[in-house]
Amino acid sequence: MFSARIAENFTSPTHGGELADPHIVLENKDPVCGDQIRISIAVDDGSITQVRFRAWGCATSLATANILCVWMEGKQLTDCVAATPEELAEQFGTLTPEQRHCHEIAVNLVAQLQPESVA
Amino acid sequence: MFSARIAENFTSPTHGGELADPHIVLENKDPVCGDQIRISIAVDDGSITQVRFRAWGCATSLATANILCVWMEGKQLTDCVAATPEELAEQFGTLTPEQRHCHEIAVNLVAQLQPESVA
Amino acid sequence: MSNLSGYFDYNATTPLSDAVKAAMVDAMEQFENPSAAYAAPDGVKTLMAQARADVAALIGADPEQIVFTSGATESNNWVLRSILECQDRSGAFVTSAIEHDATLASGKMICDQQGRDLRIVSPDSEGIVPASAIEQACQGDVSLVSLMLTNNETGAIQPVREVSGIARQTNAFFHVDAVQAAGKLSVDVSSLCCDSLSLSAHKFHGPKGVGALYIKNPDALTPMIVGGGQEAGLRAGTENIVGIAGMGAAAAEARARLADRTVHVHALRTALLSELHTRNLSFQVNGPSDQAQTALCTLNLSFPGIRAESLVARLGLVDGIKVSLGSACSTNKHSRHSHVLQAMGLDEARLVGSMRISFGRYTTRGDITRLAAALEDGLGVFQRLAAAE
Amino acid sequence: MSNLSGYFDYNATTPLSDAVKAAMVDAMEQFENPSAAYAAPDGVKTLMAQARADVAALIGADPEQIVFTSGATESNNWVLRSILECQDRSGAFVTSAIEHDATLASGKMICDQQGRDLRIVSPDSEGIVPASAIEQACQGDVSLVSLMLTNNETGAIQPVREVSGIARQTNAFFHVDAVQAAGKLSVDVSSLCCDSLSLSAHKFHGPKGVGALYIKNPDALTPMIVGGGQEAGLRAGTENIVGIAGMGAAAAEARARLADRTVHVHALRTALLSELHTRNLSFQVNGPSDQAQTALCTLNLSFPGIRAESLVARLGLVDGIKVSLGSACSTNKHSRHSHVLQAMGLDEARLVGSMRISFGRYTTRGDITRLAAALEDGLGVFQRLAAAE
Ligand SMILES: Cc1ncc(COP(=O)(O)O)c(C=O)c1O
Ligand SMILES: Cc1ncc(COP(=O)(O)O)c(C=O)c1O
Ligand code: FES
Ligand code: FES
Repeated sequence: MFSARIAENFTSPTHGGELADPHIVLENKDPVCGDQIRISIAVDDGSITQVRFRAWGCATSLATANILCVWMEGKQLTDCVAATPEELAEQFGTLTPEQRHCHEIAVNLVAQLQPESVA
Repeated sequence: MFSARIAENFTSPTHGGELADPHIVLENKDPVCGDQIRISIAVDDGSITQVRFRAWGCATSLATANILCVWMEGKQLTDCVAATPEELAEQFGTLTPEQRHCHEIAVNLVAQLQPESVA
Repeated sequence: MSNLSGYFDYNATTPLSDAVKAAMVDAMEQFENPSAAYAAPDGVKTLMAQARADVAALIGADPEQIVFTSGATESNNWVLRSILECQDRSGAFVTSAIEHDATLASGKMICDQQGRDLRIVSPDSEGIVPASAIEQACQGDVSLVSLMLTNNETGAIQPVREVSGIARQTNAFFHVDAVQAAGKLSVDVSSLCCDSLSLSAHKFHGPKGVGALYIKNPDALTPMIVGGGQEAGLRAGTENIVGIAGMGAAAAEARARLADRTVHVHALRTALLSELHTRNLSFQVNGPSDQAQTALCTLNLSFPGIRAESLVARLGLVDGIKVSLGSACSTNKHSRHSHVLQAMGLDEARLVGSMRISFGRYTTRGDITRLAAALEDGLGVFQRLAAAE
Repeated sequence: MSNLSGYFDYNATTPLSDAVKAAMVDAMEQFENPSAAYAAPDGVKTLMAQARADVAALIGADPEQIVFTSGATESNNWVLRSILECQDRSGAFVTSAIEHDATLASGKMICDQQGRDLRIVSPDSEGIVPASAIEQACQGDVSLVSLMLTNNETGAIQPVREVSGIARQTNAFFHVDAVQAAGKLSVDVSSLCCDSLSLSAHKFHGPKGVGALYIKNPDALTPMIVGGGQEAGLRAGTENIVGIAGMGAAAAEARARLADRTVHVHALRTALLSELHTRNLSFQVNGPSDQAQTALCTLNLSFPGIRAESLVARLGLVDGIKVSLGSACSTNKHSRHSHVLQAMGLDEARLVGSMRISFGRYTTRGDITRLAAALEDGLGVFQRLAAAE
């Protein structure tokens, strides 16, 4: 019922935690299920150097948070901003219909990334 | 579904046949199922010396015919006439509800036995 | 397979094949609930999916069109209830006089309760329901037409393909009872053009108490049994895993063996008829004269002047041979004659003298000789006992 | 019994015991049709009679009062349909909000179709439906009252004995869903005073897809499935011989082991609660505070601040431990919360944080420690991940 990708990111999250002094913070609280994700991001010269998440939610949403962190870390901020929903979807592999909800959350989080969001 | 008694009298009838010159003939044709039994009886000095049957019918009615023959043969005619339905029932052992019909046929046949029926 | 050599009642039920038993024993280890939320019940789900695919393949359906049930009696009842009770259809129910009681008795009950028009179409004297007679019965508003593919008592193959066209024209839902055909003849739902079709595992070496319903468009039926949403919401209740595994294995095997079976069964029938002729036994065949219109594993015979009840009892008690007096289910009730043979218009003597011989996978040429010899012997005994009549 | 050590979902289903498997394998050789006319199917009839006697004995019934079905979903549906559809009873249907969907969903469907008055009585916050609340709902014309004996999610034992008196006073038919009680607690139909009672084999180490309905007076119900007249005309369809043999063996075994079971399950529950306390885990028990009102094999817990879905998933993926998020059947549908816990009025956080742990025959003391350790570990992980919220 979980893809290998979701299962691994859920059971062995590599990016749990919170940055002391993040440059960007993305937040989502789902109005329907109540799941929460908060991603703190450090940016250096347009490049994302460190990403950590806190989350409360279903297995898939916890995996989503970790997958997003892995995906962003090391990327150019502008590349992340420019990513299409389809590119994001690739990171998740096949999702069951209920899990697709989590992809929407990911899209929503990434949409909060603005080039100008770095103070 | 057949008691041992019914099964044995049905599969190995000992009294099939017809007497050439019977003193008494009992006959039954069931109006419902069409089963037929014809019993020919030889009487000597009030004693039944030989009994044979012809029959067309269900397994239980064929067994009934044979059981009746065995029961009558060697008996005093008057004893047979005096037999109660309960005494007859004993000859058949346990019958299922559908088979009880055959007991009625037996009673009906024996009722045709009259002391005066010997010519 | 204890003492199968005298078994001539394959239309009533068949023994489990070794492959089916093995599948069932394997399935006994798959105990988890197929509806469970945790990650593990893959085994059960795979098993169910495989069984569904195998049953679908047997009749040329898609797996999504197969719903597992507790047998064909449930499958038939379900279709009747769903179409006649749950929908806004007030038209007649048209069916044949030779259907199994799982159709006839439930149809009568439902139509009685509702005051619905029930039209029961008679077969011809060979046991085939003429498509033209169904067409005639399909005047006006008709909600449901139900016809069996192969009759259980005579083996007569019914004109299902033609009747499907008639049902379509009258806008009726068309159900087919394929219980005696599936696994025996090639059955293909798309060429039959039916809306639903019922199957029962135990007629083709699967377990008793498990069946299926093919539904062309699963939305067309409302569920009869409601609860935990199993079978895509169409048939609730924790699934009979062991039975379904058995049915799947039986379907796969039946499909693989179909060509061989046809040859085997044809040879047995030819042998039996020729043995009966050689022995000079007089008998009549109740059913189609044309072999092409007959499921050849079924031979319904009448022996003139004989009460078949006695002959069948003697075969059982003396010879260890099992044949059937009409449909096996009838012995639970108090009906005197086969409703199928009666509908064919056979006279009383022929009805009383009739028995059904049905054979299959484990029947051998030697068994046929044994049966013919036992029939000869029994007929002689009863003819002698009845001689004066 | 592959990897049963992590299995804590006995309320969803149980593995076949060795005795049950042996009975089923034996029954696979009994292939003849129980309805056949010839002399031989004594084996099948004996098997059916024995199974019926064993099931009857488990609940203190007469064998003639037991009808085999395809499971308790069918049993419940049957009673509802029979009483609400087929008879001239137009009164209300009174049931509880914590019934299984085999009662609730089918009751809603039938009452909707008929515009019949459906009265659903809520439990108290501990999951017990007060008899007084049922009494209040039983005003005026009531046709049917249905109440479960033990709830599947919380283990709460319902006041069935008292409610039977209320039902009798209103002249309503009284049905009991004893699926989670039979084979686990002592169940006696005469002291429960019910008109019918449903059982499912797979909840006490029998096979899935076979169940029974006890009917006090078999004439009181009309059949739902009609056909060949099996089960004394009450439930047609060729019988699931292998399944019925398994159910009989399971019933006999459950009856013999009942006293041992009670001790075993009580010890496991005590151990689990004490391990959770020792590890300083904070949790709430959803269900009766009084152990005397609880089937002790069931422990429904909420962990504050935790989303149980994740915890259950982690237990499965990381620890190979299977517990349930509410009723197993729910995962087929799209319901968010257990309707049982919701009806108890638990707040959102407690609903979201709830899981059902259920154990039984093969659960060991060591398994309990493994479960407690895995819970401690998982709770730590999720608390750390959520720390900022
Ligand atoms: C209380 C209750 N009633 C009915 C059922 C349904 O029974 P079955 O699994 O036999 O369909 C279940 C279990 O699934 C149950 O727990
Ligand atoms: C034509 C036909 N339909 C339906 C049935 C009933 O199916 P089941 O035995 O699965 O209840 C049978 C056999 O008994 C049958 O021969
Ligand atoms: S359930 Fe809402 S994000 Fe997973
Ligand atoms: S059936 Fe009429 S006597 Fe046996």
